[in-house]
Amino acid sequence: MTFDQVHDLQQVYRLILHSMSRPGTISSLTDIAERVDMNLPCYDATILSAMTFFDVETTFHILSEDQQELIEKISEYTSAKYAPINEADFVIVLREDTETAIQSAIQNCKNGTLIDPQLSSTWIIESTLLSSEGELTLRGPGIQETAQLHTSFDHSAWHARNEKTKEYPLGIDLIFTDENAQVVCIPRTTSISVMGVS
Amino acid sequence: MHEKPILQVRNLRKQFGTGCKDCSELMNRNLEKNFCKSCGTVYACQDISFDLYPGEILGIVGESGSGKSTMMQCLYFDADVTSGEAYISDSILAGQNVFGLSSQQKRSIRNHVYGMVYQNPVHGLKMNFSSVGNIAEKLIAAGNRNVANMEATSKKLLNNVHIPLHRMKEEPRNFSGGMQQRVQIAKALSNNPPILFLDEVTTGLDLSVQANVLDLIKKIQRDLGISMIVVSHDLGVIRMLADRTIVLLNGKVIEEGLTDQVLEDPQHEYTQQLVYSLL
Amino acid sequence: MGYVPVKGGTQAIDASIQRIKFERLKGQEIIDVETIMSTMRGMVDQVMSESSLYSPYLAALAIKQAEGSMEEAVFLMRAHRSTLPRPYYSQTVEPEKMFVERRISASFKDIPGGQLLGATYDYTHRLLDFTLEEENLEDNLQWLQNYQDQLNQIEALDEVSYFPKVVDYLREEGLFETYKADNTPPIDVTKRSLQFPTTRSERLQVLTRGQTGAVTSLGYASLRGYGQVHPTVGEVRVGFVPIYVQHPNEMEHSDEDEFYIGEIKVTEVESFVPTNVKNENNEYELEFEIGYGICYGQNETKAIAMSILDQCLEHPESDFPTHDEEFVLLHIDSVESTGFISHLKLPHYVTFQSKLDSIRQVKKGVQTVES
Amino acid sequence: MKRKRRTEILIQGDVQLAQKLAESIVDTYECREIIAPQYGLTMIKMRETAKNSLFYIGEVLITEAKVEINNRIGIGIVVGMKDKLAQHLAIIDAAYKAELPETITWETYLIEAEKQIIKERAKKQAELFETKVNFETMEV
Amino acid sequence: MKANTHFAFFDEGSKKEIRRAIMKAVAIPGYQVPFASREMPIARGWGTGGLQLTLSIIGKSDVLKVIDQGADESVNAVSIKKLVHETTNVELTEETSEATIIQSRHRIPEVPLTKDQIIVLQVPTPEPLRGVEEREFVTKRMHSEDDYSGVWLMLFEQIMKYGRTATFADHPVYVNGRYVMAPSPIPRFDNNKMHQSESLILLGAGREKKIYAVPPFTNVESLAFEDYPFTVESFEGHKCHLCGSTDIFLDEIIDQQTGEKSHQCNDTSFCMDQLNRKEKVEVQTSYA
Amino acid sequence: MTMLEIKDFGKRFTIHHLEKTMPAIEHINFSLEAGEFIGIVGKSGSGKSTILKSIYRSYLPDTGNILYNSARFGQVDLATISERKMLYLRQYEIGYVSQFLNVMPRTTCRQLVINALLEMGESEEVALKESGEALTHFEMDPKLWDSYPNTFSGGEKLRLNIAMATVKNPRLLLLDEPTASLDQQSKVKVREMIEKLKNKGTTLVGIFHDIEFMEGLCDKVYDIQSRQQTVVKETITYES
Repeated sequence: MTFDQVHDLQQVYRLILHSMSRPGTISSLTDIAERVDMNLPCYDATILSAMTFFDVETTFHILSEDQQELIEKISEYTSAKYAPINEADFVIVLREDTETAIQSAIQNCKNGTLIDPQLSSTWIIESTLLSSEGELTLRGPGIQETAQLHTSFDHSAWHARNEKTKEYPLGIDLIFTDENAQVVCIPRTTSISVMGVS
Repeated sequence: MHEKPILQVRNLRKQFGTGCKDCSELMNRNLEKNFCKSCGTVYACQDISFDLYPGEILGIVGESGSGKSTMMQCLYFDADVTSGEAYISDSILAGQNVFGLSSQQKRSIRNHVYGMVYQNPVHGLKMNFSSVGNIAEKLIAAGNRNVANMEATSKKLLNNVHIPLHRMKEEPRNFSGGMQQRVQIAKALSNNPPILFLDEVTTGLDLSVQANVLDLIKKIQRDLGISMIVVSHDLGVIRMLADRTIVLLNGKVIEEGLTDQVLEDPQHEYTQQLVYSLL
Repeated sequence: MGYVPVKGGTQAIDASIQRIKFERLKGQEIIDVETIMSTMRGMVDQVMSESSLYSPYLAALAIKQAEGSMEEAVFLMRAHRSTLPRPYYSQTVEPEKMFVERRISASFKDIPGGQLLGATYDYTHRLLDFTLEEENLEDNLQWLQNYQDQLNQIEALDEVSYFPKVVDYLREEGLFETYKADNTPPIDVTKRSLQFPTTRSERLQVLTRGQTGAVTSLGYASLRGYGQVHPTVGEVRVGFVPIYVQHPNEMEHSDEDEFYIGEIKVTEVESFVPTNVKNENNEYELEFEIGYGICYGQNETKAIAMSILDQCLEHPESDFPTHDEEFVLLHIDSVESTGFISHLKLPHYVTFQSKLDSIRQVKKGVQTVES
Repeated sequence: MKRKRRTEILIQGDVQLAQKLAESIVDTYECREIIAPQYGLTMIKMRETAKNSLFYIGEVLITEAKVEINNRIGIGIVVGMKDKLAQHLAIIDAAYKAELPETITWETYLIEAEKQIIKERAKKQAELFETKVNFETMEV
Repeated sequence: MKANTHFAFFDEGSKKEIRRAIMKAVAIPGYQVPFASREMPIARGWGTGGLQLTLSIIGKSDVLKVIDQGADESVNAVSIKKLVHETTNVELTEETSEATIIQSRHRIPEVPLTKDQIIVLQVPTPEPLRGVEEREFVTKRMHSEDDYSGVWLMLFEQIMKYGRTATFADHPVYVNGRYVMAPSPIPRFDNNKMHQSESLILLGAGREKKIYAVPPFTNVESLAFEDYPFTVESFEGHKCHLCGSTDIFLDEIIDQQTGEKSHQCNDTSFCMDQLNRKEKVEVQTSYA
Repeated sequence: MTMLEIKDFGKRFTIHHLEKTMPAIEHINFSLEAGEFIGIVGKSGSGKSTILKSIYRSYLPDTGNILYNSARFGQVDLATISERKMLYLRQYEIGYVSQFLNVMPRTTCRQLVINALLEMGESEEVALKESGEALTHFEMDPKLWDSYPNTFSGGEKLRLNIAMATVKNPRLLLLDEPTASLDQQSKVKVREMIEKLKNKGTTLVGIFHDIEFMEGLCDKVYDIQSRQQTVVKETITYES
């Protein structure tokens, strides 16, 4: 059975929506990912997320250099346009990206305005295996009391993210993807404390 | 005595227009009063700096067009500054140029730190809400959520400004100018703001009402220790209220000193003119 | 057994749909879509303009289906529009390229190129023509033949001439500001909801797709003094403009490689309004500004009213509601206004129950106080 | 002949011409239908003459078709619901893209048709000029 | 002319745009995200906002319930259901617990919603500050500055005038302590159902072109003063004359013949459920 | 302890519209110890008042130093001290009394004295009590306590002025021709009041147009004409 642009992407959307509504809740895209045969230098969950949200009206940025081919492929599949970090609607972070690159990109990306907080960037971030047992404690809308999470984002990246979301409603929304086609979301409303770091 | 100003203003500039080669440099601006004849840019405030100390009343005098009202609008965030800084001594805001804050943070300062009494009560009051509602609005903005408490505060304040309580549910649009101004003062004071701005508050009021309002302001300063900036073109008002006074001309500070010194021993030519023409 | 849901709503809807069909069919007359297209030019043009979809055939079909209700016909067209892909954007249409069928100016007696009356109702006397009761195709054909014979006498010109704009002459005189071509890509209000303050492109798009009656009323209000614009019509022209489209993926773009795809009929208006403007020396001068109006088909009243509103909205500093872009732009769309007015027909008994409760509680409170 | 001029002639002139040209191609070459005639919209961008800026007046219904000949894709687009014409235009466009020899011979037909179109338009304009108001003072 | 055969009416581009707007709405609870509302085959004001949300999120395996004023058989609910069904062929239900997507106008069902459900509310007037300020440009700025004293003041003035707040349906709520939101004209009775709800709540206003959301487990407080707490519609002393339920939202019914007033569940599927359950119990007890 | 020391003080006035700069006074030197009373004498127009107003900073001092020994700040130069410190000193340490009463309109006599106390941070209760005492002390008719002072006679205004200045218990009190427009009987009362202040240990600088008045009050006299400071001996009398 081949990948279905209408129905498969609808399912991906609903799963990401479920996770965005419940920060820390991991959703699995495995069934759909099996049908993806695009052979791109990124996780299936990453390209699925991109295909779910990107179209001709959106712009994206890929952090890593030397990813011309991936950029072209994504543009071709989705009609989205590549843009510099400070203009992009979506930012893609691949596994190889460094902490410093992530940190500076977070500082420079679109953060919305108080009048239009929705004009901020959404991040699709590749992580090591996501797990609900982890060093992060999440609180906020969508979470009954607290939730635990593990991602490969390190302290400095979380710090940069927390700085970026300091003046609510400004802030960025994150979608983490992993090798096993799992996704988890951290919207700007989620307060994050890293265990061992106050 | 090491006293810390509650509000520090540094190099506040406000211009209307983009400027041109004849007027861009602060030092050698070729202006007619505050107006560039070449490009039409108006330099309403040109590098105004001053400190406001806790509990004091700082007078700002100058004729119309001197930039005093524009400066007030900038301080209260009704208008954006072209450049400049202002610092409020407050544990949260310490070290931050408040002109550079977001509109959300500025709103919070207006709600919690500032009070404003405009020359025209239309700007400070919702004319078709009740007087008590007007005062409550400011209290609500400052976070009060208790009706009885707000009603009591409003009554006390209205009483202080001599508005008969049986009229408290009336809308200010039915009131005389002096009453409206007193409701506005009551409103501005309701959340005990550490800093209160008063812009030509007695202009256009009857003499007896003027005296009333001035007395009220002085009493508030004494009782609550609120710091105030009083803008007026009326030297009499400034003499009654202000401890220290700044004289503005064409958007620039030309003189400052203790109020009685400015009035009795004015240094600047313009201030002398102003004082000598005092009735 | 148990209780089962009633199907009252479903059944009633089915019956109602039958009933509406019955209303259309019961007179036992059929009007062809082609007949509407040929004989109801005004309605067709108005439906196309308000629905913002140029297709005389679909407009005629919509009119037929809607039994002549403009509101319904426009609605059908708009909804249909949502189902169609939009693969192309046209190249910029320059109105100077119009093949003019009618062109008049109220500002000058004799304009270069001349006043061309074309086809207009303006000089017909609005007397009901009872001969139309007896109209028959045979007579009509005869009339057409005679008319054609008459036209055949006319000597053709060497080539097609295009009309200069009246305003161009005045621009040369410095009475109007000459604007450099502004090629800022327009915003499409169907792709992005209006955000205030709006751009000029958004305003013009909303005005041109506005409901004819609403646009006319508000323009009229400005004339009567609820606005500060009372213009002189510089030029009204009606005619066809050609549409070109660029190839979607050819690498090299040349004007010569564009697709010509056909032409559409529009009414275009430029209104002249004297305004106080500041010149370079910072002094006030009186200058003319132009209000711009345009719409699909021939609908001169709407286009003129639009030109008034365009000029009003260029001067938001005035206090009149006709100068308030939110007031004007958010209230002239046919589908939005008719939809929201008609939604009042929906049941509101939950909200009404809530109101009832609130008012009872207040009354109870008053009684307690009184007793 | 470049596309702009030829599409003007084929759409403004007699539709028979497009049909004739297209049929001559279909008979000799394999024409693969990429997109069967379908309806869509073209958003019309206009320049207004008050401030000389751009805006969208609205959409126009079009019929679109795509045809492939010798690996070259031709597009036919025409205002209105004209399935046949769109298809013919696509074939002709593909023929030009594939540089088929027939296209050279078409030149004369097209130029002839163009003359006819101009003549008809000029005549139509002359007819319209009957409604022109004459303000010249007459000498008697 | 060919009819539209695309799944869920919309082209994929339209769905994507709405889906992106929903994501932002979830990330900024209570904030009205503007979107390019499409013209639908039903009229503006008749649920085009809700319909666009439903069509953008719905998939083949969804089970849809549509209610209007609490009733599945309300004509507008039927009409919307029909439209969605014709373009998606999804399963329809009247049983609240079976539905995965519930589109509703003016009510939140009486049965608590679960984490696997999404409720889509149709909103006629999404701007809670409209009564305070008519200009959209200004209300947007007020939201941006957290400037809500105006809407509180309206409540205060009501207390001054009537001795209590006198709001009807659509009583404004504070979402996540930041945005004041119009909960759509649900009765005050339903406001509390939004607070810490298990299901995702989406709200769509087609004519006003806004989408907003309340994620699950989010604080939703009805605006009220400490000493004048929020109150819901009172049905004290009344019960459903059919199923006997209390503590639910009731419709007032006037008997045509006698002119007598009685009460009945507004949520029709809830009422039926109660009746069936009661019958089952009766059957069981009669057998026992 | 030296309370006040004036060193080579001078003051000029520039009148811009006349394009003139006029020296009012130059090379003034005197000093006084805590608890002393110095009288300044000189012809009218000789600049006596300029000195006092400069000490109080109603005039901006020009040249020289005005060294004052502040309880709060130690020794300060009033010629250059910051405005805020000067305000503090006016509030708590230095009083100034002239024949003119410059007060908030429509405020009662008693309230004015209360306000002076409240400004120093006294509680309302204390202020009420002390204001009564002060008014009694300076023999203000209780009938006048609750009326507006704009109708008061010169003597009454002066007594109110002194009451307002002295309730603050100033360390240094400047008396700028307080008796200028008073009748003999009132003058006597003022003299008694000054004696009372002196007895309380207040340091005083005074200008009086009639020298007689100062007799027996001043510890020192500074003569502007001669730029001489003299210690007053009880036997010495001055010409007018």
